[in-house]
Amino acid sequence: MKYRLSSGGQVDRSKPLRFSFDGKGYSGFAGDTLASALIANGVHLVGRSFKYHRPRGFMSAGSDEPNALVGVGDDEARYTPNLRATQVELFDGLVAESQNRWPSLSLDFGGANDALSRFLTAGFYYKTFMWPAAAWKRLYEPMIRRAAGLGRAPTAADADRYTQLYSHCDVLIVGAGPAGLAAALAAGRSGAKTIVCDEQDRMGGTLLSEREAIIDGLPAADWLARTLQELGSLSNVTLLPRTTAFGWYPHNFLGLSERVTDHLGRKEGNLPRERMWQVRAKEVVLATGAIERPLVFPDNDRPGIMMAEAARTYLNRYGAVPGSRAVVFTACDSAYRAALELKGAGVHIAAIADVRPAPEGPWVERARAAGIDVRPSTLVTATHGRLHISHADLASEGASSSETVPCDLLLMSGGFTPSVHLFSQSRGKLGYDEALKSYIPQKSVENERSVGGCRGLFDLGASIADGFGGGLGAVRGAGGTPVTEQKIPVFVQSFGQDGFIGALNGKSRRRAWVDFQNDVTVKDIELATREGFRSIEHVKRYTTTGMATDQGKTSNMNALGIVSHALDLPVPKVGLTTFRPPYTPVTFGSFAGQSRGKLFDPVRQTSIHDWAAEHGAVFEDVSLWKRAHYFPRQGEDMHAAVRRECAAVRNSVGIFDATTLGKIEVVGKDAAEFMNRMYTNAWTKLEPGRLRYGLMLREDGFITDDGVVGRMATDRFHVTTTTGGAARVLALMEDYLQTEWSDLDVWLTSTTEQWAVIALQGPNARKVLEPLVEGIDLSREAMPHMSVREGRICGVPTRLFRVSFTGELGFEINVPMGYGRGVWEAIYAAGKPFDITPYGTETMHVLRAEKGYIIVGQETDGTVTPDDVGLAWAVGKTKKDFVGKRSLARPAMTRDDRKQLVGLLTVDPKVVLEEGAQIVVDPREPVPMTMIGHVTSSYWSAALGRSVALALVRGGRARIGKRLHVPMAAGNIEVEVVTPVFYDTEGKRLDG
Amino acid sequence: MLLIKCPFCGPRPEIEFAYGGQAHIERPKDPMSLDDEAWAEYLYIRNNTRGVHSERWRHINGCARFFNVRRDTISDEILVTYKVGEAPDAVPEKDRPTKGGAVR
Amino acid sequence: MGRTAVARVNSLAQISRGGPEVAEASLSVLPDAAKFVFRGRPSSWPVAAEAFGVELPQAVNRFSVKGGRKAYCVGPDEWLLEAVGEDPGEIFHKLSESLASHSCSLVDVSHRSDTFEIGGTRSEYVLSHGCPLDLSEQQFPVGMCTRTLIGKSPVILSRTERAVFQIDVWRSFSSYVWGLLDEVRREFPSRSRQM
Amino acid sequence: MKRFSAISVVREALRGNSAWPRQWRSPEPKPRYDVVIVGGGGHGLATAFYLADRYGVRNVAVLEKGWIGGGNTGRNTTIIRSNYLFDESARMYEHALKLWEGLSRQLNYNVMYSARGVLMLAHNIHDVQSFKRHVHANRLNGIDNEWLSPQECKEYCPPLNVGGEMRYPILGGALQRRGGTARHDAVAWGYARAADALGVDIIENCEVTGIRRAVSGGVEGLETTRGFIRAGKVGVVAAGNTSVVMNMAGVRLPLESFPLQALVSEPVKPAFPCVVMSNTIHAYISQSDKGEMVIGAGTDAYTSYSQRGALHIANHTLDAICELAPMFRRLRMLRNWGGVVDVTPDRSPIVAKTSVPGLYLNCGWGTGGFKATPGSGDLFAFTIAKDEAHPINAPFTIERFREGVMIDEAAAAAVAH
Ligand SMILES: Cc1cc2nc3c(=O)[nH]c(=O)nc-3n(C[C@H](O)[C@H](O)[C@H](O)COP(=O)(O)OP(=O)(O)OC[C@H]3O[C@@H](n4cnc5c(N)ncnc54)[C@H](O)[C@@H]3O)c2cc1C
Ligand SMILES: NC(=O)c1ccc[n+]([C@@H]2O[C@H](COP(=O)([O-])OP(=O)(O)OC[C@H]3O[C@@H](n4cnc5c(N)ncnc54)[C@H](O)[C@@H]3O)[C@@H](O)[C@H]2O)c1
Ligand SMILES: Cc1cc2nc3c(=O)[nH]c(=O)nc-3n(C[C@H](O)[C@H](O)[C@H](O)COP(=O)(O)O)c2cc1C
Ligand SMILES: [Zn+2]
Repeated sequence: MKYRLSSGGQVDRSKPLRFSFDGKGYSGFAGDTLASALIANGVHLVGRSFKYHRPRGFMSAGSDEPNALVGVGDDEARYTPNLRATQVELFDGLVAESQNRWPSLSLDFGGANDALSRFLTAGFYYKTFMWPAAAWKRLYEPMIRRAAGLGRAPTAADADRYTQLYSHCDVLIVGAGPAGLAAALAAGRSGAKTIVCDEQDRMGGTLLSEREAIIDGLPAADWLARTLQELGSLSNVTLLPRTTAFGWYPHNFLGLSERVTDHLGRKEGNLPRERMWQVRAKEVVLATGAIERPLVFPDNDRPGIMMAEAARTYLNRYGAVPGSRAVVFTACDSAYRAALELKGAGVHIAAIADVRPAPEGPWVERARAAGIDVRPSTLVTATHGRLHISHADLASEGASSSETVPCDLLLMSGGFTPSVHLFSQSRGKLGYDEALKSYIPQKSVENERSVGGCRGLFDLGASIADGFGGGLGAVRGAGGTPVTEQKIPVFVQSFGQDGFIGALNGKSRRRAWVDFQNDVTVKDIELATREGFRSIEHVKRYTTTGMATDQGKTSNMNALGIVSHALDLPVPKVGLTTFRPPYTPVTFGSFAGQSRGKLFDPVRQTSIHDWAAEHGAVFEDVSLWKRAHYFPRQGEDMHAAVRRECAAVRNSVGIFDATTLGKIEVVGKDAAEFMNRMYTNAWTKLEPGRLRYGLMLREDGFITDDGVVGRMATDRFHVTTTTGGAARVLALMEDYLQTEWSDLDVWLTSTTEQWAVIALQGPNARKVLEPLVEGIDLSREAMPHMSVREGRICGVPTRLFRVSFTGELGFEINVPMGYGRGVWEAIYAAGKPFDITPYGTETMHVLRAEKGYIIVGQETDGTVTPDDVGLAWAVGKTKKDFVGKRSLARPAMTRDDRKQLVGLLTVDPKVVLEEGAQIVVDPREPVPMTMIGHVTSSYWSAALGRSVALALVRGGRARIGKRLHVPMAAGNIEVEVVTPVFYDTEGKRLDG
Repeated sequence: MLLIKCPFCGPRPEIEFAYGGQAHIERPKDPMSLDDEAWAEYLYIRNNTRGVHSERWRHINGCARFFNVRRDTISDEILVTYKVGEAPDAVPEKDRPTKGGAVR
Repeated sequence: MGRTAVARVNSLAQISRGGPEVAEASLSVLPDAAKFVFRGRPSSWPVAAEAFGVELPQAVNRFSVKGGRKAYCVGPDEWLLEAVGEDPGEIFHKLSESLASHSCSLVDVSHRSDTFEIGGTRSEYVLSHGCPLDLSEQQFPVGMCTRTLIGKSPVILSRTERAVFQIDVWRSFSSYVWGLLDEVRREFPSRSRQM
Repeated sequence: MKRFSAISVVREALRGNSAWPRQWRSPEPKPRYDVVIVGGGGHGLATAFYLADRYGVRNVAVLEKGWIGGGNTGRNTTIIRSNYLFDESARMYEHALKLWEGLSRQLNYNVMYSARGVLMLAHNIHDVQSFKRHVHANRLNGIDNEWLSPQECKEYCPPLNVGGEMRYPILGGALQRRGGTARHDAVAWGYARAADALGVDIIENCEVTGIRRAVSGGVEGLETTRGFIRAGKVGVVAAGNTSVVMNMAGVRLPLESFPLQALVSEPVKPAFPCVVMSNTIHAYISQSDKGEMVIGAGTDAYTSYSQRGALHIANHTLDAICELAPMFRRLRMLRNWGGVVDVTPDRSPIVAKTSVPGLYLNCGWGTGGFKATPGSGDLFAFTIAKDEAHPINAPFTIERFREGVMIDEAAAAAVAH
């Protein structure tokens, strides 16, 4: 194998793996990435750029890769687009494909865009596609959209699991290069609870491709192994490889994304695909290293042009050789090391073109000594080759002629950009370092410190010392006792700090790429500044530089350099765009975690739920609850079922699960006073053993909740609320109690789930109930409407309400929740002779509408006062104050043209109005029509043999007896306005 | 997710709490005596401070108590937390942050 | 009337049956208990403690145990009193009498919640999928209890042993919380339970 | 202003694109303007444009503390629709929607208004009732909005999961076909360029630090980081920072500023054809013309000016997205950011005169004002130019809170954006 060394690196040559790329089979080794394996197979063309569909190869060997994006997976339920080949770990049977090309990677018709590139400059679409007007929607927009995107979204639901957990530590160390590992040693040995994460499959960072360094007397690789072993043996240290710290959120809270199974290929066991760690760290040590910067020169984007450090990584870590004849183009020393190491592996180094006028120092000398042609002040002015670089033109700076040098590899290095992403997300202050041509961390805002490469320390010894010191500092910051400082001796040839940002050879007519993925060239950025986009944020948005999937890891500093030059402003004056999470893209699945399907939200069920399910109930969602909506029998639709259920209640007896109603026990000697203040009603005179309908307003005077309240004792109220309102009402009560009226002796306890509530309604209700009850006289005289008694039913305790939401004789039987189903079944059995019928919320709604009882949330919508819905009687007129009272006195709340609750009867009794339908006076008025109200509830009433509806109508009460209109798409419906009680207007049936 | 120091339970994650809006807006003792303007002020007008903001939080999924917090709305840094009815100055010096980050 | 009372059904009866056995984090339903929320002015606290027979911890988020009875302090003036296997009516009656002249509130919540236990070497790890608290022994020692969240559900979590936590959860949320922890522990090898 | 056209694009390209002029100038502030607009977001820039274009006021400056469009205009999920419930809001947003439809040509700037349809999903019976109420009210107001069955929702938007296995199954949806999205940045730039061409001075990096009032009480001018600027009238359009600016004039407001987050996925080939909103499970999603899924999250619980938010908010948004479209679980979040939205008690905006003569206010658009940009600009320009509200914005006063005349779309339907 020409491009694979026979030894060296961390791949396991005894474990060959088969994989395919674009349908063609290849082989690699365990330990390879898809990128290193392809390189070892001599494949460099891996993708197409976003806009111009330029052929692209590997630029880097890490998560900063802008070009080599692939789709991975042969199973649609596990297909993932846009993965960086440099991060995809090889496994046997891996299937990958290139993206954004048609019909094939080597012959891509989209490449035609490249020829049109001068018309497709930054922001061109804002200037065109406007004529003729209709063409935008039909022609241009579809065209633009078809061209969008890189990979394709999977079309099948994801088959994998994701989990999410919280974690807490003293010290979180992000990055396990030499600096991070040294910090980990310091923190770990000090006994601090430490988490170390690194986004790569192996820990070690730059040490993984280090050949020469001696650390603590050991070759770097051995020191690394020993260090990892020591850390692994400490119970207070958690090592998380394949784990990216993707976001920093306020108060030292970081999100980490661990990739658990992708590298395993075939699924075994039940491990989640990814695990999101949400870590609260007392102290954070950032040891995220630095990213090598490309050089921006003409034609710098061909396959075969890559970062010098990436080439070293392929060579040293994977034994993969990225070419046979290389030109090196650099602005700093480290590329010399790359050149030397590649040469050592048999790669011919055609030349080192160094932009610096007089490069010198040990690395330059070593290169010269090795016989490499080192050319100072030399630029690459063009490159050639259609799908792979074949030549590079080299010219001395300022010279008019150039020399064309054949090569299949061009290495570039513009210096290093510290990875300050997380530091900046933490809102730490950055400062520009002129020597490094980079921003580095200055002042921390959170409990954080940056160490090593990510704060511009590019010397291994210094990084290790810095890391160790940072680890100790973090231990101290977290309140621990650090071990003593330790010197870790390091022998390595260090580098200078040179670097370059901006465009080289800016005069060239050829294009030079800045943001490789988004096809942003120097010309685009210059055009943007010419057109007045001078803030770096505007440049970013106009050109899209830095907005690709790599978020500008390799491009942002160069863009900055170009803008600085174009505007003649110093770099720090140009500023930086904002670093945002995630550091590298994180799957939606990770953010969702376990929260899916049944676990998306709790499914709250009553203790009677299963009975209802067994009896064929159809359920509806009401807040988190499942409620039985209706109980269809064989062949019935909802309407038929509801008709039958309604008739059963009106004629005999029905049974209904009202358990979901919120319940609050209000206890204490000031309970009545508290109720007086919270509800519109007056409570002082309500006797123990009696019930009252309670109405609650928000402080702004609008109805927020209602419910029946029982006075169990002078100092004890059993309050009920709407199903959806339970939590809100309790919170509101607690708010007033704790923060306004803490002098009141009253306490609140939620009892929603203490009580199952069985509503038994209908003329035969008493007869069904009587035999089951002990210790309560159910007779009309002993237990009138709106009273409550305590006793036992079926041998268990009950709070028995005599109350009706149907207009029939009714009881609501509260029993401790665990007995709910048992009592329900007993009542059901006792009701058999009366043909007792279970009914659902739909029937409940019809029955109450026939009686004109409101439902908060249906008749009200947050803009409705008690008087609007005819509940002025529930407002205690003599009370000095209650929540919402003052608001009711505001001018708009007392106007008589407010919308008021009325009944509507369609002139044609068979027509059932649609809920939400709008009401007008004049159906012939042209659109926009004057709407004076809307239908809030509308049903077929079996009892009345006609439809009935409730509505809110402007000045409605004054319109009673008049005709109004409901214009529907299919025609107008005429209605008569009536009082909102349709059935048993005198309320005689309440007594059975 | 903020780390909020409940005066009763100590530092706890934000999701255990419910935000309660601007602090120290007392409900008028006799609302009916207020004119519309003054009542609207109570109901709706808020400082919406850019900077150090006094606000209420309730440890709803914890001890269930309301308490007050001073938070910098630019940095989200919490300067101090204190019980209802207490003045923030009554908070012992040792509980104050010495540098950025949450109170711990 | 002489009929036997209907039986109490635990909300976890169904979901807890026949699930997998996971040694690292086992889940088991605890017996029904009588439970009460007690809140009141300080003068009533010792009275309640005396009547209930268990000291009411004054430190928020601690519980005390005596025999089958427990008192969890879940707020500065709020305790959850628990008596495993006892009749709520009797206890309520007895406590109410003792507290009659005191300013306080006693509410029977015996049926509001059910309780289950998670135990095993990875119980802390499994719980931290959903519970945002630091559950290390330093921060959450044996004897600690608190209201908190597990996923989207409020619970009262307490640590009874180094590797054992109890979760008191409102009935309608119990299958969600159980299901969440069960979903998480799927990553450990499991044996199906012998029925 | 050099007109943009297919011809000019070709001509300039052939000349190496070297002669494109600045899209807007960068003038030094003049000592005095007839009208100064505080806030260079979409609303502020549109106001300036319409002042000059429709109402003949050309001595206008827009002061922007940072870069234009850098506020919520540049960080929103760009959902545009007009199917609001109440007459007042429906009129307001429909006025804007009509302007959107011709905006690119009016501004000679392609704002990429894409009428891809906005589908609002119902997940429970209450949603169904509420959305049907909208459909009926909209029809009588002449606004398109139609009810779709779950199957029709699926046909309109194939990635939707209408299977029964969802925690909150989709029971249907309300579709406004004329609704859609637009390119947020282009809106700011297009207005800036067109306003600039009419003589409006757009002054960036100019923060207003004080509002100077004359003895008479009226506004006299503005203290800024670039010196004092005298102004006949001042229009404040500072979105999340409105309270801060208005405080400078001693005006206190019923506003709170909350973080609101949004995020985008990595770009993929077209996979999501329209805009989908689900208020019940808090998910807002569309695919941009570059291919990212643009996703709106909920607000954080607390007020903040930090332009960021918490991780759990993103979690709760994406769990909802994954419920709606389970194949998107494997897509990846590319970037997540926050804005600062100013929210009124009834979630409706204030576009009105203030108690201070010469001081006008446009704020409170909260989580949903991008869609209103052209309409809001036009109506606010009218209000400033004529010193009285246009009938469409007349209901959107500050006084409504005192009187109790709320325009509470949120309470009525829990709808935002
Ligand atoms: C994440 C997110 C998603 C959203 N999604 C949608 C959506 O889908 N649909 C929709 O219709 N709406 C949406 N919105 C709301 C919408 O973005 C806003 O309502 C709208 O953009 C407001 O525009 P504006 O011009 O008023 O404000 P902005 O664009 O914020 O402009 C205000 C400007 O005032 C400047 N300013 C502030 N103070 C000063 C000062 N002292 N001196 C000078 N200048 C100052 C600011 O810098 C800013 O540029 C969303 C908002 C956010 C944050
Ligand atoms: N001029 C030069 O030649 C030059 C420049 C830069 C660095 N270096 C060398 O780099 C070393 C510096 O060591 P170091 O430890 O600071 O850096 P490093 O690059 O060795 O390690 C950084 C590690 O952080 C990881 N990482 C980065 N961001 C992450 C994130 N968000 N989440 C998880 N992991 C993340 C990376 O995968 C990497 O393993 C020294 O040896 C120095 O000589 C040399
Ligand atoms: C509709 C829309 C689409 C966006 N698409 C991208 C994108 O493709 N890539 C990207 O990096 N950012 C994208 N952004 C986000 C911006 O980069 C940026 O985060 C946002 O404007 C907020 O600014 P800030 O993060 O600089 O504070 C998009 C923003 C919006 C509003
Ligand atoms: Zn607390």
